[in-house]
Amino acid sequence: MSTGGTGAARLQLEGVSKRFGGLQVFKDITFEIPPGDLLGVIGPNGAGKTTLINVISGNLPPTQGRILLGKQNVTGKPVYAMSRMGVVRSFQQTNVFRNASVRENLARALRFSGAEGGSWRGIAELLEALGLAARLEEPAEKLPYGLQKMLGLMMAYATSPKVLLLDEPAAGLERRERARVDALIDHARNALGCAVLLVEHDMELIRRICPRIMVLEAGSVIAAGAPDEVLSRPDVIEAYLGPGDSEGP
Amino acid sequence: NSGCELKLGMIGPLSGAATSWGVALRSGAEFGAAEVNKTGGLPVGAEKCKVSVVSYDSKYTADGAAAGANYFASQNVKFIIGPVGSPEATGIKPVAQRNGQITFSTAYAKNAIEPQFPLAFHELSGPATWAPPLAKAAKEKFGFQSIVCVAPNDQGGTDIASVDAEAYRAVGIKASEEYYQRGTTNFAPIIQRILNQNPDAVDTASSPPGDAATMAKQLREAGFNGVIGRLGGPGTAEIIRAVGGVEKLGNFYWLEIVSTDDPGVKALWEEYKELMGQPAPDNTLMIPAVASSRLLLKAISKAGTIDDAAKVAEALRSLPVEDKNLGKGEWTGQKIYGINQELSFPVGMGLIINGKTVGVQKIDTVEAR
Amino acid sequence: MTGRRRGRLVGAAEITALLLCVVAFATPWLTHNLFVLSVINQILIATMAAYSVHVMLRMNLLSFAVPAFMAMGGFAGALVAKHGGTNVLLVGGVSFLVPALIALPLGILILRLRGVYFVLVTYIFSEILQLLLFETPHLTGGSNGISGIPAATFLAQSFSSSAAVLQIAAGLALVATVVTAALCQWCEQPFAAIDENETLAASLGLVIWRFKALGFVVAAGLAGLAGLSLVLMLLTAHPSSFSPLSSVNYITYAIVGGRASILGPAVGSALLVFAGNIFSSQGEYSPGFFGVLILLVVFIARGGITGAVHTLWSRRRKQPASLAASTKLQDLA
Amino acid sequence: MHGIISAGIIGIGLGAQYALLALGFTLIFGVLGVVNFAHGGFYVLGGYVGYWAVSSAGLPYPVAVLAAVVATAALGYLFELVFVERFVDEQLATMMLTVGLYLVMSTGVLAGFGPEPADFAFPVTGSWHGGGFFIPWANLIVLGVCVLAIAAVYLVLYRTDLGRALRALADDRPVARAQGIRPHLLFPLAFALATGLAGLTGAVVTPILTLSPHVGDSVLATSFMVVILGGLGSVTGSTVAAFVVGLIEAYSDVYLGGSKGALALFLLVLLILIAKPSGLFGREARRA
Amino acid sequence: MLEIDRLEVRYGGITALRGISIEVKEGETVLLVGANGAGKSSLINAVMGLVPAESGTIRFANADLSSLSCDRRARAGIGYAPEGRRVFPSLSVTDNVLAGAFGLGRARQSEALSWLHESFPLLAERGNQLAGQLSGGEQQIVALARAMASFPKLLLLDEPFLGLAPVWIARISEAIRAMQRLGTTILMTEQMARPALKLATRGYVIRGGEVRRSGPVAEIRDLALADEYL
Ligand SMILES: Nc1ncnc2c1ncn2[C@@H]1O[C@H](COP(=O)(O)OP(=O)(O)OP(=O)(O)O)[C@@H](O)[C@H]1O
Ligand SMILES: Nc1ncnc2c1ncn2[C@@H]1O[C@H](COP(=O)(O)OP(=O)(O)OP(=O)(O)O)[C@@H](O)[C@H]1O
Ligand SMILES: [Mg+2]
Ligand SMILES: [Mg+2]
Repeated sequence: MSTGGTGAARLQLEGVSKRFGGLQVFKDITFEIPPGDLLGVIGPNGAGKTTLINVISGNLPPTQGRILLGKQNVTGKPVYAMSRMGVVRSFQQTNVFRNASVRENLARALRFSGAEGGSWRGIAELLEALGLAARLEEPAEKLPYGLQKMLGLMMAYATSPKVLLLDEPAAGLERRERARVDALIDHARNALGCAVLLVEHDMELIRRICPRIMVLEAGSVIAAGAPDEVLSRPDVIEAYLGPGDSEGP
Repeated sequence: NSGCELKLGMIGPLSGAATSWGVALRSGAEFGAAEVNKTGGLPVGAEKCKVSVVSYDSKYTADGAAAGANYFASQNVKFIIGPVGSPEATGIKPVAQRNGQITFSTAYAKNAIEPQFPLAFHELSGPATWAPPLAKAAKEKFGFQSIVCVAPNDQGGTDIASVDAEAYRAVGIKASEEYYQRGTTNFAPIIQRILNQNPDAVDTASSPPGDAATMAKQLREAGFNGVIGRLGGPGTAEIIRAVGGVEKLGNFYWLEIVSTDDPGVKALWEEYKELMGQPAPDNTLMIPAVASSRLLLKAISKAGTIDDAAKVAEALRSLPVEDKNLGKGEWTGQKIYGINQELSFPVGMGLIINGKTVGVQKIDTVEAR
Repeated sequence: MTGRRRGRLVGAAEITALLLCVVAFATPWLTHNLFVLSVINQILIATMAAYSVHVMLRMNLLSFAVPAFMAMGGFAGALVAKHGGTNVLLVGGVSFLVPALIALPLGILILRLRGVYFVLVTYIFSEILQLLLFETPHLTGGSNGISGIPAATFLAQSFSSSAAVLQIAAGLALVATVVTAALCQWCEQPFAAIDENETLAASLGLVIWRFKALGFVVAAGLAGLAGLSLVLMLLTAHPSSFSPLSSVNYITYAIVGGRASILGPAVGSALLVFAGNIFSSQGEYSPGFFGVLILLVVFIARGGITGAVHTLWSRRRKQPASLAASTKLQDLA
Repeated sequence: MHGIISAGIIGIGLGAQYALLALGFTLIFGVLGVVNFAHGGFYVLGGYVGYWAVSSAGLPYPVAVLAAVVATAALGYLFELVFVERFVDEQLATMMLTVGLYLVMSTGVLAGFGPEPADFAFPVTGSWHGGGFFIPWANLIVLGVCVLAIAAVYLVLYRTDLGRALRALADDRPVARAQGIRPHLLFPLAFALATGLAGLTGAVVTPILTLSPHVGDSVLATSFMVVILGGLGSVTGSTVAAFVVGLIEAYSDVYLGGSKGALALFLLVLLILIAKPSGLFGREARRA
Repeated sequence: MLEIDRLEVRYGGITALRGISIEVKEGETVLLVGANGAGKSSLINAVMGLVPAESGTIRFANADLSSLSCDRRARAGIGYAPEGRRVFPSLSVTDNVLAGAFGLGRARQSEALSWLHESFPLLAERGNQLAGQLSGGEQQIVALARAMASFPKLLLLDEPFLGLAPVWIARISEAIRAMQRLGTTILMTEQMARPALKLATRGYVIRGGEVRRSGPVAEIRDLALADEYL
């Protein structure tokens, strides 16, 4: 296993805003994630979580504000540059190279990232744990949904990121497989020293692994702090959890 | 002896916008062949050869024509009527020379024939030959002082319009040139540009018939009352139709590559119909093709070989130019191309004056040679 | 470069393509039939041009710029041969490099465009180049082109006969095949990734524009070689040889041959150029025959000719294919 | 000043013609994702059917136009059903099929009508003159037809079930089928609609310009340029782009000359696309 | 209403459903639970006609579906919200919903639209936006509304809660209940078992393409929430 941690870096957002024409998606977001830390981001649908990830990862330029990686200002850098500097995202909808085999998918992640730390050795153990090791030669499109999702996560991981942005990694996964997401995140934090930003609607998962969370609503942060504390605030319940306790799978 | 077979090749555009020219050329060659076959074949040495025509579609491109020459070489075809256009002539010259094939092109290119290609012949006289006398005649008839020559921006246009313009200037007419992109369908902006120059006359030079017709029509629609000329290509019928009749066309003059009102030429259409069993194509380019096929066959007979192009070329140059329908002509070209291999017959100038057809006058091109 | 399958041999398709060039080179010793030589020469030219299309198709980009780059290569080669020197290596090098160098800045501008937008821009580029040829008579001879080009030479030998011209074309095609194969091999994974999912590839760190630009530059160079061979065949550089609409032909060759393998361009060009020559002797119905042929091939051979053959082949040999796959397990870790 | 206005009038005339041309092309291309290389072929065929109906069958011109629309639509319907339908998701294959069809069609027209331009004249001649300007009546009629056709297509595409269904099919065929939409019925219909429009354009425009078997070649390039410049699949976009192209062409041709004008037009279109990579009205629908 | 008998579905070499039999009575809401890859989506897609059945029969409203194409089935009264949303990205939100009500006639369409606008105000607010630009959860709403827009007799919902915030799950559940009140029969799959179980009347536990357990919700609740069924 690689020691990873050496290249770890802190992700910092300073007053970042994004608007699409007339629609202000979010405004003045400020937070930081130190290496090895995990920040959970929750919020109702359409709150701007995916857009936030898009802005950090370089898929979209921010309208305002600065994004810092360590001491370096990385605002507005293109996606591949962000990725090469170690800021890598996963996708909300399964996103893999459907015509390529699982192996080719992973090989591409290793090759494209050009990361020195990345190697088959480094990910072999995790592949086993995620249930992908046995299906390396299958075309990705033939995998069941859950494994495609795992593959997508695994590809982000294989680039040896410093900052991992996960967009609903557990959505659509069946309960037991969600534990594998936990394992992957732990791995990223501990083995690679990754700063992780996790967007998720599964409150059980959030409660289980997030030391702190942030609630995004209509484009602003309405609460931040430890999960138990935040999730019991009435405004969060009102805006996000809803009256009935329908949470959890 | 029925063993001898002579194949005449025809290379020209048989698809695309210039198809009608290729078809005309082929018909001319076929007619020439049929005439000889009717007499029992072409005497070559001791044999009488049956003449047939094979054709190849050059698509109006240099490489198409070159490929055609090679195709004919593989079929042992040494004598080619065509190609038609300038790009084709450019493409075929070196290849045909290499293959030992005689060509008879109709291209108006400035270098349609050249001294270094002794096997390349020219089927009809080019703009450098007929433009000066026609420009002079037009000036005498209509008395205009300024003219704009319009043509497509490729070789098929520039090589003619520029010569036309030069000829007008030589007789003291203020001439300018306008080139449009080939493929233009609506000429309204070009017409506007021409009208902005306020010329007395407009010459559509070698624009394709359809283009020339549209231009003539749009000129008249825009209120242009001056003279329209056409020193370049055929297509008078289309122009008259497009404008809506001779009356609306007003003043118009055009080049006929042969003097079509001559009784001899007129007779050719009848002969064609009788011999071939169908009407001749409605395109005068057929006439020089007939003349050059006849002359070529005569030369082959005289040289007594169906393989040696150089020998036939020699015979061709030495033959007097005398055609059954076109009358007397001559070999020209020395002054313009540096080689005397252009088959020249008198050309014609067609006239419509004040909305009335005057007919085609014979124009002697002797001065320019 | 971890994880990439190393040491993989050059595939059967690449070898076949190279062999075909060698055979083409040898034809003058097999036959003197001028038509055969002429058709093979045309096929070689078409194949190089279709390679140019093929390289871009690997990245899911359909390029109509082939005639433009052919013209650049052809005219550059013609000018060098006339005023510089006629050595094949010099002329060939120039006709590869000039279009390639022009393609670099151009590519940076237009490779952001995708799908049909890219198609249109490349088509427009071909139109622009054609017009530029007309508008620069001092350099390119304008609408008359450049004629009187001396034959190419190599080691004091002059290539002027049809057979020699063919052999030059075969040599250039061999180079083009090697370049195409090397590029497609080396960039196989990036190209496939760009083809399938650009967003994902970028977010894994692939510098997309770099590969697209590389492909575009090489494609331009390949087209330049094709243009040069055309010019050498005709001994004339004429604008009408590079008409924008002729790009449709090269695209047709590449697609009908099949885009999955490097053999596609060669097979497509061979079939269609040969058929085109045969049809041309059928007079004005030739485009019709050609059209019917295209309809038939596309209708019958899904994925192009090589694609259809491949499908048939792998259907017959399903077992060995999956076996081969499982042996690759060992290069994990 | 006078010249500027005249050129503007000419540009609008060209624009109307281009808009009409582009309409059928957008429909097939934007909606079915098929690049129809035979578009120019249907334009020419429309012209010849109209010509035949007037000159041989002796029908009045409006009826001839109708006949042209029906004939081209029927051929388009058949072609899509027999050939395109099987390959509808493969853009390259459909492109090749239409290339093949175009070659066959233009050869057919050549064989049927000969290579010379046909004698097909617009029944209305003359121009409207006023204030030193003139507009041929025929151009005004084309402008009217153009407006009507655009309005009709716009309504069909954006205000009816049929249009919605077509666009849904183009986006995601299986899911669209699962909504009860019948691709085997609708795609040929859409294709027929589009080729019918090309036929209509041919029957209306060729008598004003020229009708010969190969006038379709340049039609394709123009339609293509207009449609992409406007932004894929946007009827509004391609209409606006048609007038933009028409005006640029008019001004550059008038002030720079035909050849340089074309160069200027192409350069401008190139610049527009570099600045706006998804066309004037393109909207990016998919996102990360 | 829906009877599936010994249905088998294969993808090349992989058998996804091994002779599965399931019944959904009129007005019922049946929930399919099972691990990833158990074959739930395959079953739904087979009913819709999007994947061919290798063997076995599917009967709907006493008619055999096997000879009917996908679109015929839709017109026979089956509504479908596919896995992973699959909205029509280049259609506006309103057009997406109306595409679901294809061929119903203007009156019914506007009726459906106003009903759906009431349940999902988002649809009205964002009516003109392209569906492809919506957030994941918003797209899910559009996909559901599209499936409901034709007031189908049988509604197939493949993971309707995927990616929805808890508060939205409650809202969607409300809309599904409204469908139930209209008498709609529903067959759904869901990984978020808890809220799904609240809606269902009966359930099937599927594993490896076969039915493991079935019964009223009360009976399978514990099983579905526990890990054993894997
Ligand atoms: N390209 C775009 N153009 C216009 N609006 C957009 C675009 N992309 C996103 N939006 C809007 O921005 C808002 C935020 O979207 P985003 O995808 O970030 O939400 P989210 O928090 O990830 O929601 P979910 O949990 O449903 O995935 C949404 O209302 C969406 O419609
Ligand atoms: N297109 C396909 N090609 C090949 N195999 C497939 C395909 N679709 C599904 N499968 C296989 O069929 C099996 C059942 O898949 P299905 O999608 O029905 O499961 P599911 O229960 O819906 O899972 P999930 O909860 O992840 O959605 C899986 O093993 C899967 O790999
Ligand atoms: Mg999201
Ligand atoms: Mg599923």
